[in-house]
Amino acid sequence: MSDPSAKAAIVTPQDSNPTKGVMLQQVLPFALLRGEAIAEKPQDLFIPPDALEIILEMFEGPLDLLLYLIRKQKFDILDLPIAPITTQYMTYVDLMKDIKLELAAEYLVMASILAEIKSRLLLPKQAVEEEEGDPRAELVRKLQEYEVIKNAAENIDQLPRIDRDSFIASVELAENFVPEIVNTQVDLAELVTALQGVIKRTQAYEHHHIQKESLSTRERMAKILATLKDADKAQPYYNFSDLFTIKEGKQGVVVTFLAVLELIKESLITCIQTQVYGEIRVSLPKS
Amino acid sequence: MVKSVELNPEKIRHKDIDDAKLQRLVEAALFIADKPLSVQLLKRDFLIEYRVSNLRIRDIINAIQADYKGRGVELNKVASGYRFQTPADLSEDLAHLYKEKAPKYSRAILETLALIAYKQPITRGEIEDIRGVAVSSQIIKTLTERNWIKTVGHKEVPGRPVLYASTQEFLDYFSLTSLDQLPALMPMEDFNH
Amino acid sequence: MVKSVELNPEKIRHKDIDDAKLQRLVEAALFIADKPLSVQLLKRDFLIEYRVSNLRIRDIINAIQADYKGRGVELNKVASGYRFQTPADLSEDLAHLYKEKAPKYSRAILETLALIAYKQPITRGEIEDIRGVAVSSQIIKTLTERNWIKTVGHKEVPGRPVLYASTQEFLDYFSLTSLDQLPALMPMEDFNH
Repeated sequence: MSDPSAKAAIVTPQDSNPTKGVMLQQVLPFALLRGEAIAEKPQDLFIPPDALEIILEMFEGPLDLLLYLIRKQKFDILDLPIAPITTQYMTYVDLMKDIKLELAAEYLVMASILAEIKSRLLLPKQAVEEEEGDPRAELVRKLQEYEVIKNAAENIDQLPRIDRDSFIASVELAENFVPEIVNTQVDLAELVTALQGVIKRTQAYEHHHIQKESLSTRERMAKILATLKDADKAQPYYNFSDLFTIKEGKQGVVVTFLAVLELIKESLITCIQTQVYGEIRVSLPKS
Repeated sequence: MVKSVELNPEKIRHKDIDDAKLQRLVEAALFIADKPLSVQLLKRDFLIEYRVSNLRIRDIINAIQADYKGRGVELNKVASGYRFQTPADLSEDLAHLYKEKAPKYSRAILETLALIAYKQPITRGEIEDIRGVAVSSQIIKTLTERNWIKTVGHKEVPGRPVLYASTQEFLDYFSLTSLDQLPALMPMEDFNH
Repeated sequence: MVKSVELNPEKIRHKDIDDAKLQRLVEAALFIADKPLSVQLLKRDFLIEYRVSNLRIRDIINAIQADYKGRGVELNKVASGYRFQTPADLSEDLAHLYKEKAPKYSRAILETLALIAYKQPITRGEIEDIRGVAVSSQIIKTLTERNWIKTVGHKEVPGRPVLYASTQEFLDYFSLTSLDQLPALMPMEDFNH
């Protein structure tokens, strides 16, 4: 059915504006219908001379097709000549059916709307107008509304676009760049579970308890060691009495004292008394 | 060595920064970000340690914009913030290398997009009514995947159809700052009968 | 519009371009390219229509490099060409944009941390004795970098091993005011002996 010579005249789909269909000279067949070339243009019908199937596929629906017919023939949309428009519309629909184009149902709905308007216009004018005004009103409004959107879509297509009309600048990060690391969250319960795991593995169930006091002592031990470590450079020792903070009260003094004893026992610190009843100097052991 | 930069609350907004350094930092941030940056985003993501006002950031942005006038890239404001992009007059020289990157959109997609942009919020049924044809699911999918449209609720009519609206990414893509920058709709003549 | 520039031979290197435009074009090309651009690549991909010498392109690149000295981005030469990069001194401030989640802590890390917290001061050897396996340097490094453990001295035994203790940050992180707020463990071996 499709003649290669006709195909050659096809408007490419990208060039999607059907109004660009150029009127060709009589030499070429104006359309192909049932394999036969139609050389003559029907009197009241405007059909672009390009391959019909392609053109027809370009319409976005019945409103688009109607608008095309109206604009092409410079009909006044506000005074729509229903009779010729209906005839032409039906010709198109028939053509679409003939070339077995998959015809959207909307085209047939529109055909019946047009037929209905046409028949109502045939009624005596007065009767019609008294009842519900001009029967074309609704169709005209729809056509206008669609035309506004069709036009808006064309405008959007013309807006500057990224990667077509403008390109986004970007730069690389410096070689020394390191992303921020979001630290792993740890739950106190995880810590306890971990320790209990260790305990189980040691398989030594001597029922010792970690007591608050002993923990405090161990904490104080660490604190004293840290203090002595800092002191080490400026002054090689700390006075025993300086390790105590009076504000902590009796309990604090006891904890510190126990810590010092434990540290001595574990050989983590050394205590030197240079004279009897003199200040005891506490320091980290000399290596 | 990977440095772990754990921001504790004390480190937030505690440092002073002079204009010269601030300008360098904002400029760098705008260039490395993979999306337009608003004043808020700049402050939240890049300047978290510094004590800076929105007004000062805006002044710095203006200074950068002035600096880049007439150069190979310019700092533009789009819907979701500021970004560096090439000026329109260079596009022809730059485009041929990237032509395949810019997809073409069918009339069906553009008309659906236009309806959503201009008439939002709008249902699929309303779009079909105006266009006079069914809107395929593929069109909605394409527009949604491009992040140009989003659902913003349901219309309280039988069936509670989804309502669509346009997104900031839609405006960004077309280099618009807001919906009112869309081309004006053509005026409709009155059908006076 | 995208021009499909199937460049016919006549269009190659037939146009003149002034220095100002050339500089803008080279600058734009360097900013939008997704890889470093050499003089040859610039000439082939972005300047094909223009009559320009390599020497002139190099001069323009030098001019751009000078322009961007001390700004938020700089033009650097790398092995395969030139590319814009953020200056090294801004990296720390820019780090906030890209966040990476550190991997979850292994059981080995948690056990080591727990032993240091409950049994401080403690040596690595003591931890290994209790756990029955070696403690890798990586574990100690991770906990030290996190500022959860610190060294508080040496144990006076052969080899003078380092003694570890927990830090104030450790307490802060777990919202504890002192170590005795750590949950008491029920049956617990005295690991000291």
